Amino acid sequence: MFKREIVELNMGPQHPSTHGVLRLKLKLDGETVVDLEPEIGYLHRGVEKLAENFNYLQALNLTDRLDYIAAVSNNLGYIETLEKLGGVEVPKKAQYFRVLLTELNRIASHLLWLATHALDIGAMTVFLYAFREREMILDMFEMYTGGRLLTTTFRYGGLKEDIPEGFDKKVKEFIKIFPSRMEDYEDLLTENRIWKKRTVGVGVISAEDAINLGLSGPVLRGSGVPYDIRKVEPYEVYDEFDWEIAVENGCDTYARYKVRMKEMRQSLRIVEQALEGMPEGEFRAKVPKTLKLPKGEVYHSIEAPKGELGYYLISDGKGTGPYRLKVRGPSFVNLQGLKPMCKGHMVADVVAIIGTLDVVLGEIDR
Amino acid sequence: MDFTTTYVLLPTAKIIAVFIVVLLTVLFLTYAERKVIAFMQVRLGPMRVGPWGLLQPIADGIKLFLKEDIIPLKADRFVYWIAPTISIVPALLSFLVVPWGSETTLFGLAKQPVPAVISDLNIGLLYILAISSIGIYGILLGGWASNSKYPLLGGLRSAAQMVSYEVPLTLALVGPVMMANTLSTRGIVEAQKGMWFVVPQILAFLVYIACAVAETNRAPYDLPEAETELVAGFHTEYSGMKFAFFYLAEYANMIVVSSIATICFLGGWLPVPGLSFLHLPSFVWFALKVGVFLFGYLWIRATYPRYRYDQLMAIGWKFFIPVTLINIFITAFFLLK
Amino acid sequence: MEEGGVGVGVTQELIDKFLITTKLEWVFNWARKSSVWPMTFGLACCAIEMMATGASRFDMDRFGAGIFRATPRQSDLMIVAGTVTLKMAPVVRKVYDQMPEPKWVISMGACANSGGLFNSYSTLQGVDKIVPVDVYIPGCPPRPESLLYGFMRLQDKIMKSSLREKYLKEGINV
Amino acid sequence: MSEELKNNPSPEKDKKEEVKAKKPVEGEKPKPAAKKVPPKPQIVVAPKEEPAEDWQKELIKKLGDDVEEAYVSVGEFNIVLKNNENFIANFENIKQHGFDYLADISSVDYLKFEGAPKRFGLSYHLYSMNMNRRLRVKVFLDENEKVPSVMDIWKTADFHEREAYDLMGIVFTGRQGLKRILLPDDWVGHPLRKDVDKVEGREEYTAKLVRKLREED
Repeated sequence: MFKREIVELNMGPQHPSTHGVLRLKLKLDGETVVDLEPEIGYLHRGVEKLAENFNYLQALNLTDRLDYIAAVSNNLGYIETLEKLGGVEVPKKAQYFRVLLTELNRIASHLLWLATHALDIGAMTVFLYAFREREMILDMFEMYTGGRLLTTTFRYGGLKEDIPEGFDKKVKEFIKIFPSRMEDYEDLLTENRIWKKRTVGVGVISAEDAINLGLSGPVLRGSGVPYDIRKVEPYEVYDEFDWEIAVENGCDTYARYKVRMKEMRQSLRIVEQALEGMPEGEFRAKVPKTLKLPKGEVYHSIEAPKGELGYYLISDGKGTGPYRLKVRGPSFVNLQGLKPMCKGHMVADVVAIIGTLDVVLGEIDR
Repeated sequence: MDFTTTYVLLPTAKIIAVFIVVLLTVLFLTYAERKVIAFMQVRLGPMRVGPWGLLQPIADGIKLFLKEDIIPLKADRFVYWIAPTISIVPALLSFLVVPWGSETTLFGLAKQPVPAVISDLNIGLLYILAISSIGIYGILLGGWASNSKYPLLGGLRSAAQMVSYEVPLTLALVGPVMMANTLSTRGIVEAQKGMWFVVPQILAFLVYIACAVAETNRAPYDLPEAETELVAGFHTEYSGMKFAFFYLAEYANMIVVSSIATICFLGGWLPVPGLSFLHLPSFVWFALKVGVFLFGYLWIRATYPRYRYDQLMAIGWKFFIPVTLINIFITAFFLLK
Repeated sequence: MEEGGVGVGVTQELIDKFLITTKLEWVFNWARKSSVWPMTFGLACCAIEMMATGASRFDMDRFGAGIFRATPRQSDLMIVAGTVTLKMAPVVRKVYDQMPEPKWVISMGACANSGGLFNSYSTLQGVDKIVPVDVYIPGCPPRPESLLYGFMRLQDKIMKSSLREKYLKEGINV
Repeated sequence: MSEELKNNPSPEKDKKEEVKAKKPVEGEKPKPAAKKVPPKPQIVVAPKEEPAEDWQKELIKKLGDDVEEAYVSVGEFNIVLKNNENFIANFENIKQHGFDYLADISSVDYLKFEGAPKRFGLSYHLYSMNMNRRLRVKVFLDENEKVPSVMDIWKTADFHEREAYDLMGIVFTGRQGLKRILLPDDWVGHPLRKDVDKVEGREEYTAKLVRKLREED
C-alpha cells in the first residue's frame, strides 16, 4: 500500500547548524540517514596559493583566518614551522607566554564549541553563558594584540612585543572565576537526562577506524587514543608543566563532550602554571629584518584545539616567502569521520555529530 | 433581563473582551518571552523600542503585517493559504469555555452578575480537547502544502507528536473529571473548593504539564520547528502575516493549555488557600495562576536541550500513557470506596 | 509574489493622488526599523563576531533585532558575514531572492566589501556584485560594536526611506 | 641569520638543546649557514644526512630497490619512493612497520624549484601511534603521470587525494569518486600549479556568474 521512498535532503550551505557553509547531501529513509555526502569548498579562499605570493610575515595573516576560532594556535604552528626550518632559539619568556596564550585560546575555542554544540541540541542558555566567559579571554587577546578574534600574535623568534602591564591581573581573575562557571555548564548538561539521551551512543567510532580515518584531537581522544602532540612530541615548554591528556573510552558524542570539558580544565591548569613560572628576560631572539629561510622542507604539527594542525613548508632558499605552504587542517580530516558516524542515525543526530566534530570551515576549505 | 441583552449583547461583550485580552496577552507573551529568557541568559532583551522595549511586539506585528507575502511556486495555493487560519482559529475558539473568574457584571453592562465565561457548556472540557485537535491540521497542512522538504519533515513530526501526546494529555484530564463528576469547566473549578485537584492528582498533573509542552510544540519538545535541525520546520516557507498566524497560534495555545491546567488542577479562579484574606478579584487569581504556568514554559525553554524525535515518541507511549492509566485506576479505586 | 496585473506608467500625479504618505509612513518605517530580524547566515570569521554581537555582552536583541531566523522567508536582514567565494555566490543570491520585501543587506567585513585579504582565484571581490548592499562595515573582522553601529545606520536609513520615492524610482505596476 | 644567533646565543640556549636533543640534526644545522657570506646572497640549503637510527635503516632495507633516496633533514626522515608497480605494496609494508596514521598528503609543483627531478611531487606524512615516529614518503611525478591511490590502506587519503587532484591536477588511479572537492565543478584548471597566476580564471568565472544571475532575473 505504501511506497518506501528514499528522500534526498540538502542540508546547507545556508543552514543554522552546519557551522558555516558546509553542505551535506543526505539520503533519508523517513528520518533515518541512509547515506550522506559532505560537500565542501564553499569557503575555499585560496590560502595556499596566496601564501606562495606573500612573504613569511604576510602569510602569518593568512593562518589567522584558517581556523578563525583558534587564531593563536594557528599562528603558533606556522611560526614554529618557520623556526624549525630556520633553526632559531626562542627565549624562554616568549615560550611561556606562547603557551599561556595558546591555552587561553584553546579554552576560548572549546567554549565556542560548547556554545554551538549545546545550541544545536537545543540548550540555548549554555550558548550565552559560554560566550560570556569567552569575552573575558577575548579581552585579554585584545589587550595584547589589539585584535579580538584574529590576533596575528607571534613573530619569528619570539613575540611581537613585551607582555603588557596588567595582563597577569586579567589572567588571574579569569583563573579565579572560570572553574565555577565550568560547574554551571556541567550542571546544565553533564547529568542532564535529555543531554545524555541525545549524546550517549550517538556517532560512535572505534579507535581503529578513527586512526585509519586520520581523525585527531578530541575526536580521537574520545575514542580512547591518548594522542596529544603536546605530550608525545612536546613543543615549546609543554613538557615543563604538570597536566594530563584528557581521554575517554566512550567513542561517542558524550565521550567527546567530556574530553573537551576535561581539556578546558587541563588548559586552565597549564595557564596557571605558565603564569606563575613566567621567567624574566628577552621576549624575542635576535633575527634579521627580512626573513630568509634555507632551502629545504619541513612538516611541523601542533595540537590545535581541533586536532593535529600541520604545516608543510617548502622553501626554495631564494625568495622571502614560502615556495609551497600546505596546511593540514584538523577539521578537514576530521570531517571524513562524519559519514561513518552518521549512518543509521536520525537527522537530529547529524546535527549533534557535526557539533561534536567541531569543524571550522575556514580550515576545511582554506 | 430582556432577550437582546441576554442572548446578543452580553455574549458579544464577553467575546470582544476575551478576544482583546487574549490577543494582548499573546502579543506581550512574546515580549515577556524575550525579556525573561534574556534575563536568564545574562542579557537585557528588547529595550530600545518604547519604554523598556514595551512596544516591541507591536512593532513586530506591524512589520510582519507589512511584509511581502510569498507563496512558493510549487505550493498548493489554497491549502497553503488556509493552513495558518486553521491553526489560529481553533486556538482562539478554545477560549469560549475558559472561565476567567467566578462572576462578572462586565463593567455594569449586566444588571446582575453573570458567570465569567462566554459559554458554560456542560461538555466544556471535551469541547476544548476536540477543538484543539483541529489546530494540528493547520501545521500538518502547512508543512505539506509548502511542497518543500524541511516543512514536510516538520509537518510529519508534528503529526506524529500531536497524535501521540493527545492521548496521555486527555487521559491525564480524566482524573480531575472523575473527581469533579462533570465536564463543565465551571463545575470542575467549583468542585475544587475544598481541595485543589493538584494534591490528589499529582501524577496526572505532572504528566499533563509534560504533555502540554509537547502539545504546543515548545522546547524541549519543539521538534516540528526545531531550528537547528529543520531550519524552521513546518513554517519554513511561510512569511509575513501567515507566519505571524502560526506564531500567534503557538502562543495562544500556550495560554489555552495553561488555562486548562489552572482550571483542572489549580482551582481556577479560587484564591490560594491561606491567602483569601487579600480579597483579590477572582480574575486576578486566575491570571496569576496562568502566569505561573507561562513563566514555567519560558523557564523550561531556557534550560533544557531538545529531545530527539524517536525518544519523544518513546516516552509518550511507553511512559506517559501507562502512568496516566494507573492514575485513573487509583482515582477510581478511591472514588469507589 | 509574481502577480502582475495591468502595467500602468507611474506618474507623480498618480502617486500623490493615491498614496497617503508622511504619518502612516512614519509608523511603517518605525515598525520596520524596530523589528529587523536578521538571518543566521555566517560565512566565515565575521560570523563569529556576528554571533558575539547576538550574545550576552553586546546583545542585539536590545534593538529588537535579536530574533535570528534560520529561514530567509522570515528574515528582513541578510548580514553577509565573511568571504563570499565564487562557489558560494549563487547560494548567497538565491537566499537573497528568497527573502520577502522589504529586505536589507549588510556587508560585514573587508572580504564581503571588496574581497579583502583574499585577492585570489576563488573569491568574489565584493558581495555587491551579486546583491545590493545597504550598509558596508569595514574591519577584518569588524568588532561587534562596529556591527551594532552599522546596524544603527541601517535603522536610520530605514527611517528615511519613503515609498513615494521608491515607486517613482523603480516604477510600479498598478 | 643563524650566524647572528651563533654569535649571540641566548642564555636559555643550552637547556633548549637538551630538550630537543633527541632530534638528531638540530645541532649540526647552523654549519652551512656559517659559510654564508653576508653581502652576497647565496642559497642556503638545509643539510641532508644519512639515516642513523636502526628502524630507519631497517625500513630502507625492507623497501629495497624501490627507494630512490633516503635521508634525514631538519630532523625529519625522508624516503623518496619510485612510482612503480610496487608502490602500493611498499606502502603496505610501511604501514606494517607501525606507521598506522596518515597525517597528510601534500602535492607540490616543482616547476620553479631548482634541483627537483620531476615536475610534481607528493609528500605523504606518516606517523606511528605506538612508536611515536614520523616519516615522510615522497614520490616525484612527471606531468600527466598517474599515481596509485592509497585509499585502501588509509581511508583518510580520500579527501587528501581529491584535494591534490582538484588544486594540482594529479590523477590517482584505483579509486572511486576522484572529483573536484574545493572548487566548483565547472572550474577550469588547477590553481595551485606554479604556471597559474593567483587570480587566473576569477574574472571570467565572475562574469559568467553575474551574467547567469542577470538572465534569471
